[in-house]
Amino acid sequence: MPMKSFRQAINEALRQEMERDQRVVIMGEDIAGGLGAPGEDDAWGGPLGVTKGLMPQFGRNRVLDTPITESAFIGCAAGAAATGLRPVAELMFVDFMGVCFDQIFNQAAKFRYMFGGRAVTPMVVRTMYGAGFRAASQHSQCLYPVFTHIPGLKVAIPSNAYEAKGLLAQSIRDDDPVIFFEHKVMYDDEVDVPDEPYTIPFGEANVTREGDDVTIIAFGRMVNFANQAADSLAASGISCTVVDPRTTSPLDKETILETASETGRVVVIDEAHPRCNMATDVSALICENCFGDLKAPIKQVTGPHAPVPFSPALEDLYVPGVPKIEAAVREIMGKGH
Amino acid sequence: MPMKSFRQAINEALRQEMERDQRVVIMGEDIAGGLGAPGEDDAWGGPLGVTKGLMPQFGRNRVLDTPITESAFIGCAAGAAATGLRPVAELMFVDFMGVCFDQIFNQAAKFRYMFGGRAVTPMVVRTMYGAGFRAASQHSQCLYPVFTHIPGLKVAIPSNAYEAKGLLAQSIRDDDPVIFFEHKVMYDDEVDVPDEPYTIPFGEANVTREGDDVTIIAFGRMVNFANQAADSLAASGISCTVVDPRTTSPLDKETILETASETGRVVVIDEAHPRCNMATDVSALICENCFGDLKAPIKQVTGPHAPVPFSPALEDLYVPGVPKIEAAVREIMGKGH
Amino acid sequence: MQLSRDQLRAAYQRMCLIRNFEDSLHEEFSAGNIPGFVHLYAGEEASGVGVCMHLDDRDAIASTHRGHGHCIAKGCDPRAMMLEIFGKKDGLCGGKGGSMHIADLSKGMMGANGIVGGGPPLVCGAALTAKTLKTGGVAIAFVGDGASNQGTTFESYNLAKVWNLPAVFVVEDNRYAESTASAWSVGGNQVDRAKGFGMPAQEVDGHDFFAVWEAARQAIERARAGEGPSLLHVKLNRYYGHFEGDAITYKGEGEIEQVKTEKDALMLFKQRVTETKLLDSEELTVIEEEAKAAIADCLASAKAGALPTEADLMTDVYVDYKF
Amino acid sequence: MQLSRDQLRAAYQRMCLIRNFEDSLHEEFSAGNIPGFVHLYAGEEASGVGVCMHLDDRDAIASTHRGHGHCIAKGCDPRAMMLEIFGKKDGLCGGKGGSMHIADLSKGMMGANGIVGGGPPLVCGAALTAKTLKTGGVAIAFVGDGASNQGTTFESYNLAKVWNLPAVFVVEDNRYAESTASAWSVGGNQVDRAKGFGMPAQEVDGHDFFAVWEAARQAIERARAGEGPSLLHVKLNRYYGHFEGDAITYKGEGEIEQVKTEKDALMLFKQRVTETKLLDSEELTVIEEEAKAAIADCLASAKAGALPTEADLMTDVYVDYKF
Ligand SMILES: Cc1ncc(C[n+]2csc(CCOP(=O)(O)OP(=O)(O)O)c2C)c(N)n1
Ligand SMILES: Cc1ncc(C[n+]2csc(CCOP(=O)(O)OP(=O)(O)O)c2C)c(N)n1
Ligand SMILES: [Mg+2]
Ligand SMILES: [Mg+2]
Repeated sequence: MPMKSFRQAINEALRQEMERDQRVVIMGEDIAGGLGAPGEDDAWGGPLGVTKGLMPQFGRNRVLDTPITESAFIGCAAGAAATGLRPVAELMFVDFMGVCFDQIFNQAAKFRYMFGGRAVTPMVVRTMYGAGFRAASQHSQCLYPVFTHIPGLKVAIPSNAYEAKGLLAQSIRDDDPVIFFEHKVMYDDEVDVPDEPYTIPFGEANVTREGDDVTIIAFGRMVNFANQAADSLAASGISCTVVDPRTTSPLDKETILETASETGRVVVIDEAHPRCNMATDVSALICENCFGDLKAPIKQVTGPHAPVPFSPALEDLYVPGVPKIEAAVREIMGKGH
Repeated sequence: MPMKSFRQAINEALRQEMERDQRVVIMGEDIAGGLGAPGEDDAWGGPLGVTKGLMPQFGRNRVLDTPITESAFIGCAAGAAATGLRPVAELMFVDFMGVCFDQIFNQAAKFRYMFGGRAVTPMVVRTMYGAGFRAASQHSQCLYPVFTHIPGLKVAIPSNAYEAKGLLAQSIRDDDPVIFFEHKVMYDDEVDVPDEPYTIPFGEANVTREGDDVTIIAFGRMVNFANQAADSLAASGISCTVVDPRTTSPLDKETILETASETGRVVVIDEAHPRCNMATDVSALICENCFGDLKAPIKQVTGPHAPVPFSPALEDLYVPGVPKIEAAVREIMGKGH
Repeated sequence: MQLSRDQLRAAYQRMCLIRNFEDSLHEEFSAGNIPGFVHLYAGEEASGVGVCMHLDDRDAIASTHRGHGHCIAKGCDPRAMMLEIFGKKDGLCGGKGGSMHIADLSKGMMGANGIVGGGPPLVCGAALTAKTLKTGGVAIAFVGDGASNQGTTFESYNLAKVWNLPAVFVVEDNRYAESTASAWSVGGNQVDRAKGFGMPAQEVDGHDFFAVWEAARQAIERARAGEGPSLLHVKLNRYYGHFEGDAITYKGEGEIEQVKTEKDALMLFKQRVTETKLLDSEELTVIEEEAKAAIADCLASAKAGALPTEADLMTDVYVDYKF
Repeated sequence: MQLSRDQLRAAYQRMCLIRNFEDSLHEEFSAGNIPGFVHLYAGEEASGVGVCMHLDDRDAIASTHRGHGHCIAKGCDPRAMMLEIFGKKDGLCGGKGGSMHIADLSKGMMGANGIVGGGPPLVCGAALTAKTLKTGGVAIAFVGDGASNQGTTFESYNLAKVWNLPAVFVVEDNRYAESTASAWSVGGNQVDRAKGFGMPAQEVDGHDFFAVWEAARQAIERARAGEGPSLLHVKLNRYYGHFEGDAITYKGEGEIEQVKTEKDALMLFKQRVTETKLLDSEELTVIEEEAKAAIADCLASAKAGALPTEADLMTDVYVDYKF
C-alpha cells in the first residue's frame, strides 16, 4: 500500500467523493485561491495546501472560494445541504467557530429534530484544531468537546492518514451534519493508505493495541502519543490496550466499556482543556457503567485550563505528551512501576 | 427578611451595583425598550421584565439599549471592560451565543493571558438558559458546559433568588469575565433576600442538605429539584447531602470531593445535554480523586442527547425532574430502596 | 404584468387564511390554550403573499420567528401548522418545532427561525443549490428590520452578490424590533445598504399587495435570469404585539388603529380589485368566509389532535446514530 | 492643517521603524528563527502612522493579524514587541501572545487579533468608554479588505452610528485577503457601504502619508467633536506574502516591484518633504539609520532574551481564581 500524508489522504477523499457524487461541492476561504487575482489560479489550495488541485479538476462551480464570511458560508452549506447538495465547508481553524457557531448548532444540527424528521442536512465542516503549531491562543484550540455536546452533530477526529481518508469519505456520505477535525501538525505524517475509496463507519472504535494492565483511551493526535507510550511501557512490562474512538459523537460505548472492564485501569487522553471535555465524558461513562470492574481511579491527561500560549517554550509544556501519558499509567499501576 | 423573586433579586443587584460604581453600565436588546418609539419609555425592561426601572433611575447613558447585534455589543462590552468600564451585557437567551461567541471566548476570555497579564476585563454576560418554558429548541438550551470548558471565563449559575443577588453582585465586582446564567422558569420563584447588598464568593459551594447515604450534586434550577428529592427520600430513610457548587468555573473541588467521600455514593444532576457536560465533569473529578471512598457507580441524571422539543408533552419528559433524581438515588442505594 | 383572476383569488384567499389564522391564535393564546412564544403576522399579509405568488416548489424561502404568514403564503398546510403550534403529534413538525420552527422543505419552506438573522445564510444555500443543480429556482430571505442589523444578514448580502446567487432579500420593516423602533436601530437605510453591496433595491409599500407583487416580480425575474440578488424594503405594520403577551405600550396611541382603518392590506386589496372590477365583492366575501371556516376547522383539529409521546422524544435527532 | 517639523520627523521615524522591523522579521523568518504565523505590514506604513499621528494615550486602536505596524505607530515599544515575537519572557505579552496578539493597553493598543473582524466590536467598546467617562478619547478600528466582509465589522458600523460613538473605521485595502482579490470579494465598495450605514466615508491613497494624515484628521476631529463615526477606505499594498512562507503566486508579475518603485510610502514621503523643503535629506538619512540601528538592537535583545518557564504557564489566565 502506498504511503500517504494526512494532507494527501484528505485531498484524495475529497477528490474521490466529488468524482462519485456530483452533489458534493466544497467551499471555504482560499480553498483554491487566486480569485480575482492576476496570478496563479488555485494559488493556495487552502492555507496548508490540503485542497490543492481540486479546483482545476472540478472547476469553480464545485470548488467555491468564499469571502471571509464564515457565518454566511457555513450557513449557506447548511441551507444547501437541506435543499439537495452535499457541501463540505472548510472552517479554516476551529477557533473561528465563534463567528459562525449559530449556523452549525442551532441551524444545521437541529433541522431534523425541529422539523419532525422531515429534513436531512448532509454537510461536513472540515476544520483544523490543536496545539503545537506555534499559532497561539486563537489558532490552537481543540474545541471538539463543544461540538460533541450538541445533539444533532456528529464529530469525527481521525488519528492518522488512513483514518482520515475513511472517516472523511464516511462524513461526506453521511446524511447528518458532521464536524471533521484535522490536527494541523499532522498534515505531513504518513501511513499506508489504499488508493481506492473506502469508508470507516462512525461509532466504531479502533483498538490499536491490546493489553492486560491498563486501557488508554485517546483522541486524534493523542492516539499516536498513546501508542508510543504503550510501546515504551511494554518495555517495562506494563501492557496497555489503546482505544481510538474515532468519533466522539457517536461514541463507541461498548468498546470503551469492554476494554475498561478487561483491564480495570483506565487513562483518558484528551488534548482539549480539562473542563467538560472528552476525558471527563469518557471517565464518567466508565465510572457509571463498569464501576465494579475498576481497580484504580480513572486518570485524565489533558491540556491545562489555560489558553494556548504562543512561546514554543510554553506550548511544549502545554501539549500532553508521551511522558505525561506514561506517568499517568505508571501512577495507576501503583508502586513499583 | 423580605421575600423576593429571582427577577427582583437580579434587578436589585444590578441597581445596587450601578449605584455603588459609576463605571457599571448595562446593555442589551430592549433592556429598557421603547427607543425611538412614540409610546412608553422603559416599555419592556428586558423581555421578561428583569431590568425594568433601571433606565428611569440611571438614564440612557448607563442603560444602553442596542440594535439586534450581539457580536457588536458583546464585543463592545469586552472592549469597554478592557478600557475602564464594568459592563453587564444581556445576551437575551444563551442559545444566541452562536452569533457572538467569538467575542466572548476568543476575545474577552483570552485578553489577560494573551496580553501577558496586562489586561483586566471586568464584564458580565447575563443570559437566560434552560427548558420548561415551551420555548423550543433555540430558546431552551443550557450550554453552560460550553462556557465552563473555556479557560479565562467564570461561570455562575444561581439556584434561587438569594444566590442570584449575591452571585450577581460578585460577578459585577469580579475583575474577570463572568457568564451569569438565569433559568427562565425561575423568575417568579421567591425566597428571603436581604435588602442590603452582599456578595457570594465564587468557587465556594453551598451544602443545602447534609446526609449520610448519598451526595447529590446539582446545578442551577436542578438544585431545587435535588432538595425536593432529598426531602422526599428522607421520608423513606435515605439521607442525602445536596451540594450546589454555585459556580462551575471556578469549581469548589474540595467540597465536592469531601462530601463525595463522606457518603461514598454520588448522583450528579445536570439539566444540560449529557455529553461533555457538568455531570461528566464532576463525575470524572470524583472518580479520579476519591475512587477509594466510592461504594457505588456515580450516576448521572441529565437532559437527553436531543434538542429541546416544543410540545409540552415532550418537554416535560425532557427536563430531569424530581422522580428521576429519586430513582437514581434509590438505584445506587441498591436493593431494598 | 397583470394578475389573472385566478391568481387574484388565490392571493386574496391566502391573505384571508393568514389573517384568520393569526386572529384565532391571538384568541387562543389569550385564552391560555397555546404555550410558548407566538409571533403573529396579522397586518403584514400583503408582503408574504405578494412575494410568494411568484414562487413554486422549486423555489425556497427562509422565514423568521414571525413565520406563520410566510408558511401559508408558500403553500404549507394550515391544518398541520395549527397542530404544530398546539404541540400535537400530527403537527407539521411532529410537535417538536412549534410556532418558531415551522418548516416544510417539500414546499420550499426552510423554516421559521428562532434566531434573528438565522435565515439569510440558509437562503444563500438554497440559492446555491438552485444555481448548481440548475433547477431554475430562486430563494427568498424574509428579514425583519431588527434582523437587518445582524451580521449574518450583511454577510449574506455580500456572499449572494459575490457569488451572483439567485436570491432576493425582503426586509419586512414593521417599524419595530420588539419594542425598539427601526427609525432608531437602523443606521442609514435599507436601500442604501443594499446599494453599498452592489445590489439593486427598492422601497415598497407593504400594505399594497400590488406594489409588493410588482416589485417582487422584478426582483425574482432578475434572480431567475441569473442577474443576481436584490433587495426589497417593504414597509408595513404588525397588528399585534411583538409576541403574544406584549402590552405594546411603546407604540403611539391609536397607531395600530390608524393603520387598520387607513391601509389594511386586505381592505386595500378588496378596494382595488372591486373598483377595477377584477373581482366582485361577492366572490371576495365567499373567499373570506371559506377562509374563516377553514381556519376554524384547523383549530378544531388542532385541539382534538393527539400529543406526542415518550416514544417520540429521541427520534429525529439524527438520520442514523449509534446511541 | 500643517504638520510641524517635529511631527514630520516623528512620522518618518515611525515609518522607518516599521519598515525595518518588518524587513528584519522577514529575514529572521526565512532563516527559521521565528515560529508561527507572521504577517508583515511593510508597504502599508503610511496608513498606520498617518492615522496614529493624531492619537495619544487616551485614544485606542484595535488592530488585525497584521499588527506590528499599528503597534509601533501607536507607540508600543519595538524592543518588547520583538521579544514577544520571539516568544521571550520579557516580551510585551510575556511571550504568551506572539505576533498575532501583541497588545499594550497602557498605550491604547487593544491588540493585534487572530480573528478577522475581531477588532471592530472592541473598538465600539473603547469608544463607549471614552464617551461614557468623557475622556475626550476616540477609538480606531483597522480593518482589512477581507475583514470588511465580516459580519462583526458591519454590525460595528451600525452600532457606532446608532450610538453615535467616537469611532473611526480604517479599511486598509491592500487588494488581497490571503490570495483572494478584494476586487472579487467585496460586493459594492467601501465608501458606499459606509454611506449605507449613514456614515461619511472617503477613499484615500494609502501610499501617501499626507493624504492619510489629512483624511484621518477630519475623521478623528469629527469623532472627538461628538459627531459620530466615519470610515476611511485606504488603498495600499503589502510588500510581503500574506504570511511569511506565502509564495505569492496569485499576484501579477512585477506587481509588487511596480508599487515599490512608483509609490513606496517612505519614498513618497521623502520626496514630498525634501521637495517642499520641510525637512532636508540629511536629517532623513539620520532617521533612517537610527531606525535601522534601533531595530537591529531590538533583534539582538530578542535573540538574547530568556524564555518563559513552566512557572509562567498557568499565570494570567484569571485575575484570581480558585483552581
Ligand atoms: C440572535 C437573536 N437575538 C435576539 C433575539 C430575540 N428576538 C426575537 S424577535 C426579536 C425582534 C426582531 O425584530 P424584527 O427583525 O424587526 O422582526 P419582527 O419581530 O418585527 O417581525 C428579537 C430581538 C433572537 N431571537 N435571536
Ligand atoms: C474569522 C477568521 N476567518 C479567517 C481567518 C484566516 N485569515 C487570517 S488573515 C486572513 C485574510 C485577511 O485579509 P484582510 O482582512 O484583507 O487583511 P490583510 O491580511 O490583507 O492585511 C484570513 C482569511 C481568521 N484569522 N479569522
Ligand atoms: Mg420588525
Ligand atoms: Mg487585505
